[in-house]
Amino acid sequence: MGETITFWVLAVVSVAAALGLVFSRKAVYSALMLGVVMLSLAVLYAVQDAPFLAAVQIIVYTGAVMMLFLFVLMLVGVDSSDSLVETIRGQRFWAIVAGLGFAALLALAIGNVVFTPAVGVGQVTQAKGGNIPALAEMIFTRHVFAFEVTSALLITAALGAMVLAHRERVRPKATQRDLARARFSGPQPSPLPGPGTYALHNAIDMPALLPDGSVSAKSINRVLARHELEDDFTPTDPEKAAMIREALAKGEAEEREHGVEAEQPIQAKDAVIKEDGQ
Amino acid sequence: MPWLSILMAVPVLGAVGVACLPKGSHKPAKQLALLVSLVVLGLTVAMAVQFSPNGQRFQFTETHSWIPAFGVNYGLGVDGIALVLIALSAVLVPIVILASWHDTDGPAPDGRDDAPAPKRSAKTYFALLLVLEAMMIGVFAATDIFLFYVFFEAMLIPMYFMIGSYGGVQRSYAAVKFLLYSLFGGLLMLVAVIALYVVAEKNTFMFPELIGVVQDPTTQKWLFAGFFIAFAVKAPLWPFHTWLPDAAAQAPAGAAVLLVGVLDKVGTYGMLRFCLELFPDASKFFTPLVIVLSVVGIIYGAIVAIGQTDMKRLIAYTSISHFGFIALGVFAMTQNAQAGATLYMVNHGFSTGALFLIAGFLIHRRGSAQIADYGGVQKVAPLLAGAFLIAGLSGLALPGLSSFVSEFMVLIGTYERYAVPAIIGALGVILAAIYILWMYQRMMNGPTADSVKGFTDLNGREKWVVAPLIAAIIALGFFPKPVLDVINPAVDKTLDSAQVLDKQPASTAAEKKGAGQ
Amino acid sequence: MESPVEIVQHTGGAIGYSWLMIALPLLGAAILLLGGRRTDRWGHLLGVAMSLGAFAVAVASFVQLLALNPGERRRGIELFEFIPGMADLGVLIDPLSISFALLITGVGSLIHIYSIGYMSHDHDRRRFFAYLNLFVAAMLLLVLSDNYLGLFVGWEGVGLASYLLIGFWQFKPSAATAAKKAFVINRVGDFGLLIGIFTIWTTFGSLAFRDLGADVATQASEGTLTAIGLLLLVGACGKSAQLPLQAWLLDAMEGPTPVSALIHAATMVTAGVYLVVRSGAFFEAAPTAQLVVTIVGVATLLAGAIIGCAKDDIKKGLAGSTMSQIGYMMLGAGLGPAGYAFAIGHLITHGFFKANMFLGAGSVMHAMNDEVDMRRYGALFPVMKVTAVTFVIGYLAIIGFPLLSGYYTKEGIIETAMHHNPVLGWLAVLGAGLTGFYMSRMVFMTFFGKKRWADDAHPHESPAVMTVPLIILSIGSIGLGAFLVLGNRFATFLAPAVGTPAEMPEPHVFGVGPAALATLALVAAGAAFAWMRYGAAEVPVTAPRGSFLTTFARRDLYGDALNESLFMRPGQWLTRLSVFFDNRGIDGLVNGLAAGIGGTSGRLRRVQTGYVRSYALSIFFGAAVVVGALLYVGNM
Amino acid sequence: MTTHYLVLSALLFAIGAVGVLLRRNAIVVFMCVELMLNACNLAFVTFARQHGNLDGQLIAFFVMVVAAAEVVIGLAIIVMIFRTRRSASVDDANLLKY
Repeated sequence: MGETITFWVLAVVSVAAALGLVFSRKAVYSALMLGVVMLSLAVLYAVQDAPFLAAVQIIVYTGAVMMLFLFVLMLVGVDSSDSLVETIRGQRFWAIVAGLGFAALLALAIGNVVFTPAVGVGQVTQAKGGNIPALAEMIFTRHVFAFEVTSALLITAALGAMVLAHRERVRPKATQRDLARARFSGPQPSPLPGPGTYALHNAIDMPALLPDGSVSAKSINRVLARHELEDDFTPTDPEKAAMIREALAKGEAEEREHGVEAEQPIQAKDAVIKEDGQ
Repeated sequence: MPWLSILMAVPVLGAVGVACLPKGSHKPAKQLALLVSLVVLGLTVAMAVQFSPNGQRFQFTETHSWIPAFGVNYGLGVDGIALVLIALSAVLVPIVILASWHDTDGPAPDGRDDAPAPKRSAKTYFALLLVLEAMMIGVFAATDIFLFYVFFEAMLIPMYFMIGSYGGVQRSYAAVKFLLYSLFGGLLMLVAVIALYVVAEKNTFMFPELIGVVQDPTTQKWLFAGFFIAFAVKAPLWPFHTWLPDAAAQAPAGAAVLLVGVLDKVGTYGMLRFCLELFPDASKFFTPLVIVLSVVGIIYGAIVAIGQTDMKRLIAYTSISHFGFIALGVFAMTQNAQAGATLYMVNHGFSTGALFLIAGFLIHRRGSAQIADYGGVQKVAPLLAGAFLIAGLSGLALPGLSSFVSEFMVLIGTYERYAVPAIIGALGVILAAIYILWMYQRMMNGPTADSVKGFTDLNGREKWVVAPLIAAIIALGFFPKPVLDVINPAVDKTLDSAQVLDKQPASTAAEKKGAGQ
Repeated sequence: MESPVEIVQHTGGAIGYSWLMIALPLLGAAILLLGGRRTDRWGHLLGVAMSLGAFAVAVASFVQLLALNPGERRRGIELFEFIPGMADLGVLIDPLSISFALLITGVGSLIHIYSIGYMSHDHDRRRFFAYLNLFVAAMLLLVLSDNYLGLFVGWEGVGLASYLLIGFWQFKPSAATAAKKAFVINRVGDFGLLIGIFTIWTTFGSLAFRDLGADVATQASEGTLTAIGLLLLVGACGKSAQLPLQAWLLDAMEGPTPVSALIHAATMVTAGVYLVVRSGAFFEAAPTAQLVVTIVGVATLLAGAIIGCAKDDIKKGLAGSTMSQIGYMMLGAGLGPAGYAFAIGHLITHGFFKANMFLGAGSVMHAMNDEVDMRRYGALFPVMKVTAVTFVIGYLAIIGFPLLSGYYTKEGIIETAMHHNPVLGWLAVLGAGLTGFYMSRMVFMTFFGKKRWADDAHPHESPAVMTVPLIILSIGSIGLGAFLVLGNRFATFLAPAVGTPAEMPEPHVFGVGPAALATLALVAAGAAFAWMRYGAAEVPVTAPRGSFLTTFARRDLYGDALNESLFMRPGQWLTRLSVFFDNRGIDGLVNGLAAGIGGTSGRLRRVQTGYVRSYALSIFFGAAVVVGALLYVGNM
Repeated sequence: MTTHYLVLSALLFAIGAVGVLLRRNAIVVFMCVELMLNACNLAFVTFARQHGNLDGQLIAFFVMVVAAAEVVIGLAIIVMIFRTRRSASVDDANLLKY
């Protein structure tokens, strides 16, 4: 009896999460929704006496693969929300029609098959002394080649990812002399002010002051600043809040003026490459 | 002595020789091409002399297995009909080479031989011409149906390039149209050839063995349709004819002569040889349809010819009308009609060839093919006008010139079996008089147009082109007996294997006269 | 009722070489044409020599033929096999063909001599003589051939020669159109003859005259024989400018006058009559066909006479009269064996006096520097004595003045016609009256009355080379008729070739029958009326506006207008329609097909939107279809 | 009970598919693909239980392995495209078209 309850609860949760995954505006929310689905599935595996799979699901799939997603999200810009307005004519309508049609078809197919009561894997696992030994015995006897191939696959995947993400060094590694020369030819010879140098505060969200007293837009993390302003976590002292707002405005002005690359904090190395590149 | 293989090898070697001449040697290329074609002519004459008309059907036969798996062999052999057509092409090619001496040159001052560097390479043009000659001989000499089909398709390529790169203003449109039309027909024929091979189950493509093998009438009809449509497109019967005027008008005069003079004859030759003999019952079944198509072709071609303003298009339409006669003769299935049709193929080659070449000379002098641009040429170039008149008169089948004999035999042969088509066909004789004489009057008579004042009469080279053709037209007109003696036995055998019972359905007097013979 | 005798194979003697008659002029034509400018100096002499040579061979053959007794006077000479198994060309010498040959070569040679003078100033005279020789050769082939195919070759050869000669002055557009018109209308006639030959071949299996003797009636049905007769008549009408196909004769006057004299008076136009007489066996076996021939003859006779009355151009007037005289011959030929002798007799006498008048007209034009309008002539008798006298002799002969040649032959035809079918007879008599009127009108306007010359005209007598042939021809037109008709000499001579009628009335020197007297009266009345209108009275220089009948005649009985509206205009319309249909219809279809394929592939191309998601959508639809299919197959 | 599981798996699969079709952000599309894979795994496990044969679970295991490899490569591609184009939208990469 417990199984039906868990099933219905988890079914509703996972479907809701799936819908949330598809229709949420922010990518991060979708990622989390997916995590929820995976976890509910893991539980369902466990319920269907596949404990090993449930564990693998949680550890490998949710743990590793989901986190990979979050990493890339962070790389790509976690705030890149995209509007739900559909650009391709007729895509939305037909997608939904196809989806419903497909689901209906599958349901129909499943519907008209009369299932005998499940045999359950209990009897097989007992013979081998538990689910994992049974699985292990199967993997390493009948499917050993498949297993070896998957290992090769994983290695190649890892290698592939590295090759893809690798950027060939087009110019020689910048030597110390180059860095020194670049710094003094660049707009900002002195090192950027640390968060606290002329900082009035050591908080992460407080902007540092430039020698001429103006606020340094580059010293704060724009994403955090924006969150604070939107969710009203700004410091009670109006003067400090004004400084954050000023830094944020200055950053966006610069961004508009210089185009996108102003967004990231400039590393010296890039400056060298940019100059030589000109 | 493998005559036929030699006859095909010499032009191919000649073509290679011409092509390999050093760059820019236009004159030697032409001279070599002319020499090669004359050698081929000599060989053909030597072969023809040894041909015994009443000997066994296929002579000078050679059979070497080519693709044993399918039973395809390199089978060559020549009977009366094929010999005559090979002779026609062997005679026409040197004349065409001589005539298109300056076709590939730039707008050379007319008549003079030392023309400036040609616009397009003369070497390739004359090499293509020789390759075309080899294929023409091949297609008539092939007794293996597969080999015939190979040559049937291969012939298109040199002609495509000759029209495509040496033609008039819309040459590419005309060349592509010509190629697509013929390929469409050719593919249908390929299906029929394969089907025939399968149905016959004799694991051979040799034509003599496949005669009358296909018994079941429905397959016969389908195979006949496959072959017939290809040949109807090739020798333009009425609905499939629109490619010919474009191709002939845009092609250079020499290529147009070969296109109309020999290439199209493959269509009617194919009907006579393959359609009739391989599928006798289907041929009899389709005869009324073909007769209607050819009679429509005769009248339609003539009427549209009257309405033309472009000289070469007019001549092209006249040959559509003449092909109507040939097809009528082939499918009337009487001795006179078929012998007349075969003779017509030869005569048409000479008369329309002469018309095209002389039109080519006129266009070379004036630069335009429009009839309206000429007027009163007779005063300025009497010899040219005289030759044009004789060629035109042989076009309208004036007795004493060659086409009359064949047209008379075709019509009298058709009349023996089908009276009404013969009468309607004979109407074509009147229309022919109208379109030829009207063209002649607008171009040659009347006051000399100023654009025509600068015309020079036929120069030496051109005389050598026109003289043999006119001589052939007059000789065949007065004394066609030698050619007919070669054709008659071959036609006789064709009709036997086409199971035509009453070859000569004349009344009692014929027997009496026949007995007296 | 004696039928033509059997043709006997002949070798040796002059007849053996009779094929030379055809070969000599042909050779002459070939030399002159191929020779080109080099033969200009002596070209015309060669032409005349060849024509005279043919005449000599004709006379020799004639003499040898006379030496044979009448029974074997049909000699066939085998030449060569033209189309194996169908027809071999050969020459047939029999009284009919030899009389034609004599007429052609005789009158032909005289006209050759005449042309030397007439064409002296024309710089390509050589080409003219080449064409004349070609014509004589073709005409001889027509009359001497022993089978229908040879006859047909000659038939069209003559058509070609007339095309070349009418359009001799090619730079004149009117001459070129007239030549084309003549050839095309002849071709329509040849079409009929061609179908006739096919029918003969299909029903009798042979084209040689030898096999188509009198027993033809037994071998074929009445219907086919009538059909053959009518088809041959169509051919004859085309060539002899009889009624349905007569439009070309008047335009043919564009050619030089010797051409009109030789071709459109003496020889070519009579080819139709020869054909009808030669295929007498068919016509005798098909009475309806014979009736049609006579009707056509009489109709043309009257039409020609009416046209003759209204024409001011002397050559066109003579052409009208030629048409009407051939109508007489056709009438005679249509009366069966009884009329053959008179028809061919009239043909020969007509050949002489019509050629005489044409050449006379030629010498008048020559003198009046090529003026053809008779209203510009007048009172030429004193100035051109020889031409005038010969012309008057010809005039008297043609109107049937007693004792002259025209009287006997035309009288014979009218007599037999009256005897055979009175209606036709009296129409013929009316025709004779009209002939009397218009010929007198022509003579009075030209030679008598007041001078109406153009100011720069100063006529003079033509040189001897032109007047000598005139004199010879006029002598012929005096005595020839009597010589042929009296004592049935010509009828008996022709008998072996064309058979003899049941009973042959003995012609008398001066006909006193009712028809003869009536004709004489009508002729006299016509002449008097003409004297009253044109002789005595003042002839206005410009043609007055005539009554309805005169304009009707001036427009050649609207023959041309009829042809124009019935054939020319619909023909042009049909041509334009079919050219349009060909360019738009069939070509349109083909190009449309190509454009269609191009269009669809253009649209299909648009499916590749570039968006990954639309591809994903199509994949998803594909998956859905597969699942559906599995489901369907699963529980089918 | 088996039909319930299968219907759930079908539903999840369909939602995943619709997600792939509708979303423009490459990473979200990628997540939807992962969701579809998981739906399949659920079906496999259900069949394993239904037929009492461990193969279902084994297949699910292999699917996870492959999914992992796929995610690695997919994300590497997305990063690479992002680096050159500064946008992770699926619709921007539409140069390969008519």
